[in-house]
Amino acid sequence: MTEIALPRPAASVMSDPGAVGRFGEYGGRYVPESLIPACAALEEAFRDAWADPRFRRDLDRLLAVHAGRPTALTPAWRLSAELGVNVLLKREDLAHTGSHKINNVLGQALLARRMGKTRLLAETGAGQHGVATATAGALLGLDVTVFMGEVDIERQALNVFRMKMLGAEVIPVTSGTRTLKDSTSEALRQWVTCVDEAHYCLGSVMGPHPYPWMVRELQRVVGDEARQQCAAEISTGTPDYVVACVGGGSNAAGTFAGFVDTPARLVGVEAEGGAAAAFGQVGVLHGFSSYLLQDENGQVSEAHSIAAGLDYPGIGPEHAHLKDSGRARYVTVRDEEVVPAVHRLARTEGILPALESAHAIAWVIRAAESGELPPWSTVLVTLSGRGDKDMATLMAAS
Amino acid sequence: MTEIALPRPAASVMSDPGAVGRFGEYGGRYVPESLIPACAALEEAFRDAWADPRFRRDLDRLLAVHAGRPTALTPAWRLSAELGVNVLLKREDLAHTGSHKINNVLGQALLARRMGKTRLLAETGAGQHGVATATAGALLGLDVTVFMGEVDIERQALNVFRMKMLGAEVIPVTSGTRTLKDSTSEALRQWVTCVDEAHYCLGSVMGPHPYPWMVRELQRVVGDEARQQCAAEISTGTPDYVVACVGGGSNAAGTFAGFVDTPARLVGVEAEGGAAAAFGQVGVLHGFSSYLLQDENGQVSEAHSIAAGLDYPGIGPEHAHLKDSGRARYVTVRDEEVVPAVHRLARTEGILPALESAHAIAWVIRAAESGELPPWSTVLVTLSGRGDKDMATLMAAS
Amino acid sequence: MTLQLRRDRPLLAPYVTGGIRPDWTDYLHEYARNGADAIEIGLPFSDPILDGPTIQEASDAALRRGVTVRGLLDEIAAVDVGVPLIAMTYYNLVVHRGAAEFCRDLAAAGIRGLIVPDLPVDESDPLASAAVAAGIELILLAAPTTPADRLAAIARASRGFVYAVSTMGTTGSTFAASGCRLAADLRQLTDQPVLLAFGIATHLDAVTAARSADGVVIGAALMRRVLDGGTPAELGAVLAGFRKALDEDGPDCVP
Amino acid sequence: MTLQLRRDRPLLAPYVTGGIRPDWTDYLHEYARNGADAIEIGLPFSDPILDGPTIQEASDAALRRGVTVRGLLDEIAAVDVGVPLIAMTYYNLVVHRGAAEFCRDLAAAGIRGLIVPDLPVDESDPLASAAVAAGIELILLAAPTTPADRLAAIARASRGFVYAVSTMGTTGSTFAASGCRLAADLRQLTDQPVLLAFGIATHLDAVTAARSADGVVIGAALMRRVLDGGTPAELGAVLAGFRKALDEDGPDCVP
Ligand SMILES: Cc1ncc(COP(=O)(O)O)c(C=O)c1O
Ligand SMILES: Cc1ncc(COP(=O)(O)O)c(C=O)c1O
Repeated sequence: MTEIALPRPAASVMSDPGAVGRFGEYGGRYVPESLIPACAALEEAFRDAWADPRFRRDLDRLLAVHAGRPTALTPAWRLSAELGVNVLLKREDLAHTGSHKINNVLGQALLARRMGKTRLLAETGAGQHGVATATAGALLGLDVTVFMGEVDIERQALNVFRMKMLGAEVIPVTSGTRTLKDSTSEALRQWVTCVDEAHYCLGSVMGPHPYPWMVRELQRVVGDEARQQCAAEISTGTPDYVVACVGGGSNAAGTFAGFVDTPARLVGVEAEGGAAAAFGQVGVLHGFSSYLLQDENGQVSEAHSIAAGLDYPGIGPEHAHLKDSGRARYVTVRDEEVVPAVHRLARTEGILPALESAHAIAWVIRAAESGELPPWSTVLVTLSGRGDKDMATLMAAS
Repeated sequence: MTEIALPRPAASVMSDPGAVGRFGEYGGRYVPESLIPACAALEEAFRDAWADPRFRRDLDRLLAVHAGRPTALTPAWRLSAELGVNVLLKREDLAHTGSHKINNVLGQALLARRMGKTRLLAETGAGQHGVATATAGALLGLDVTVFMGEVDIERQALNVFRMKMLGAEVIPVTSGTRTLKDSTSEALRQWVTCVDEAHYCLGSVMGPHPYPWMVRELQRVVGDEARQQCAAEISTGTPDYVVACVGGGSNAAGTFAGFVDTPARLVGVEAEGGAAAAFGQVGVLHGFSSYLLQDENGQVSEAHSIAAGLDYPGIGPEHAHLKDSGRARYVTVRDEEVVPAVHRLARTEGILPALESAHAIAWVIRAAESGELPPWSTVLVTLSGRGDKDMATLMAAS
Repeated sequence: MTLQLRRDRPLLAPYVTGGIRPDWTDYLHEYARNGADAIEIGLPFSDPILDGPTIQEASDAALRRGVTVRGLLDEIAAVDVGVPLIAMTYYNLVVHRGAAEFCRDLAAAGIRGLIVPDLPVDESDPLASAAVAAGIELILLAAPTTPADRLAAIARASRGFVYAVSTMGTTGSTFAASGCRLAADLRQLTDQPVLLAFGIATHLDAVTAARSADGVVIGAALMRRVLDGGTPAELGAVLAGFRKALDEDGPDCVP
Repeated sequence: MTLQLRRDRPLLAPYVTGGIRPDWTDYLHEYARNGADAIEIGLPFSDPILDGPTIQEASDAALRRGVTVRGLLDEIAAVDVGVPLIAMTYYNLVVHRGAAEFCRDLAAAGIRGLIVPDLPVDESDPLASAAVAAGIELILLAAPTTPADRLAAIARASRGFVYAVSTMGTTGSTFAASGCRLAADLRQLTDQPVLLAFGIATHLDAVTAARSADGVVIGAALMRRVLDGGTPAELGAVLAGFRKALDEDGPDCVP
């Protein structure tokens, strides 16, 4: 308890970052001049669409009839009993394609069509965002090209096959570390060559303005739904803690957005090997400024996590601001805590969480067991995805 | 069109099969005397629970907060445009654990607890029902033992691992063909030895009375939801056709139950290599009488399908009755039609169906393209599960 | 030619899986010669849900040899071993042929009784009528968990004898004393013989069982030996041992 | 010591990745000796998002050799090649060091200009001020898709020259005639030199570009040769060829 500062007033946080795309000092639009008009056009199109009730209605309908929203809010009965805190799970693992990534992607694909684009580009690490983009492309009749590091292609052969089944082209990225960071760079490079017909469908709350804001807005459905569901489920109306894992930070941003104006304490959980908020320094990568893992010379460090989706050296700029402002707190979890957390949730609730999501569970377990969470406080955890994709990793780890 | 008889009055079909558990001449309770008291106790317990609003409320809540019900009804826009018929998909692929199997299993697990049982036994082929049972066991604190043929254990290593992660014990079955048929026999044999503490959680609308009826009732949530959703989605209120794949027949039975008293034409789609309704003769296996694939000497034939979940030589007794009464029609689809159907749905709707479910899609494609389905008729298809489990099979097939 | 079992000694009914070896009918002769009062012949079925590993293995082996009910009945018709023969099989084989035809076929082959382990008394009417018409006896099974009212119904409806399953398990399970109570209960309900079956593997098991029942069926214990290569003569010798043990009696049934 | 480029001939600005080989500064000498009017030195960054495969490969190779900005600047400070040196790098290296310190370091090493491809004009104020304070020029980039108002702003804000990206692509893309229009437009907006860059690989490309612009930057085409083992002397000869082609002029810009 003692460590946790009381939440500050929320007026200035999680609002519209304006034309400059700033969250406090973070964010911005650090891309080559060639991409500036495309980013500006995207911002304009998104502002226009987001204010258009018809666009919102179309998206809401897609999310409902195709992606299966609203997703359930599950009281984790047995885990709660074991831990002595009330754990509620927001079940993004039940969304179509198996994670929250679909929320963002359906919104961007619909926007791309509205802008007259015929193609989607996407970067992917574990393949979840790639699969989601391929899905949205198939559904809305857009060609999809996914950039994926050669190393990840090997590790995630099944997701590569899923993307191909969905009609997407998967381009191996052979530069740098041949993982997510490099596939993001490559997607940006390729976007330059086809800005007229292609929309770059970025997978998290990162990249140049308007992406961090747009993706947060597209993911806020997670938090908005959860808030409503909590109001029905919890006597006090809102949870005491709201916890989500943070890779780029989209599931956390979407969740936090629903609770930022409540007294709930917001906790973002990073993988220790990719903990930009915890261990990073201010830097600029992939179009935005934020906390970034880098070496003493300013070269970007490779992230390392058992969860491919957390294997990114940066963090969305709004999270950097939430951290500085004290409105959210960022903690880290080690790989060794994650696998037991998967097992624990599987055995208590019959739910196999994604390794990414298991980071959030692992922190809740640790904080409950150490007494950091007050007895019978209410903890909302966003379960960002399902663990099916991680079975091979877990088999190797066991 | 010409082939399809007009639906008969539905009064006698899909009702309570009474104490004898008969659907027309099919069904019954053909089990060793040792199991009769357990079956009778189960029937009594289910009748009691099913009439108890508190049980229904508990189950409804579990289905909602844990399994993610209601599942979406998705208009398949692009496939519909291509085929010239209105295809609506009931999305059981979005249910927790990835198929409709969870509906049945949560009901039986809740019932088992009500009966004071501490263990669940289950048979499984592809592993879907085993995973669902392991899930329900974890959630409700029941030990789970899953019987699985040695051949299937090899083919479905990932699902075996999922079950173990969920805390279930998986027992290899080495007798007979070492597949689903034999694991069902073995589960029945083992149930004899532990009827007092164990509930046998059967996975489809088969087995001795009350299973075919009970499982249909537990799966009717699929049809009931779909009916309500269709009423909102379709101008005429009900679809012209209701289509589902048939292994044992639980997703089809649950779906049909919602529409049996409407003018909708009901179509069950079997795998050609496991088509008991199409090619079977009347027989008795695993406790019930129905259509059954058998050789000229009355030995049960091995079923063969690319979809492990349709690899069963029998069909639920109620389906045999629905066929005889003309209320439903049963058609077959070949493996060679199934893989293209998966690809087609993936590319048009961004949905990777389970190979089982793809049988229903394949028939709709064939019937639409042959002109058998009238232009712009409305076709509800139950998508019983997601295709993630089948990626290895599809990779091998491509 | 009804199934009339002698009542002057503990009954001994050994089992053999039909067609397990080309010379399988020799087991019938040896059983008869060494003290069997009736012989149970398994007509192999692909999915024997009340059989344990041994008899499953025997059934599979016979089916792999290509045996059929028709062929087995022809072989049976050609032998006369001097003790009543009883068929044991699963209900699908009956349904497949048709109950009336099936029973007529058995009768024509000289078989006097029929045991169908997956046909409980509630479902037995059609086959019982066919059996009566064909002049064979439909023998019903009772189990340790069978409640009193059902037990009475089974005792009433069973013909030839009552087949008491000693244990909650499959053929080849360990013999359980629960069977002794079941047999004793059944004998209160019927004048027909009550034979205890399942798991009778040792002389002690047999003698124990025979103190409560009118006799025993020995199945898996014999078939294990057959599968291990035991010749008809060797199995005859084994049966003679059981005969002797039963006739000389032994220690009490230890509950 | 500002960045004052000569205006009496088509400008030729070759590029080299700093630290690509231990003897990399020899390329500077050879470039200068063979007709370079300025030299662009890449300070390698781990994630060069506007570079194509060749310069990515060069950056990776240099980083694998362990080069650092600090070390490279020390090497640069130790040479005097007689033509202006311009650093090209990505913004994170600036932020990491701090814009003021970074610019002072460059100036101290004798570098006169700085190009930061991921820093658009809208975000450039902090670095521009630091550059002014340190006495170096911040050169801005323009692209074929840059709208007129932005083009004017870039032309106004860029110092030393304007860097016109010829094509919608990365370094090493194929040269596109769109660049000629861009250069022409820019020359309407500024008196400063306009250099066309990206994809200039052949003499024809260079001459075509130089008809619309004040000169060219040649990067990937040279670095490909360096990566293939080209010695400083060999690269000097290549540059001399470009110098000659530019000075003698050639065919028209074919749109
Ligand atoms: C299941 C899941 N959770 C979380 C993440 C991390 O992304 P973010 O931090 O943007 O939510 C990923 C990324 O692939 C993911 O697949
Ligand atoms: C996805 C899916 N669909 C269908 C089936 C067939 O079962 P049923 O006919 O009982 O619905 C299975 C069985 O495993 C399955 O996994």
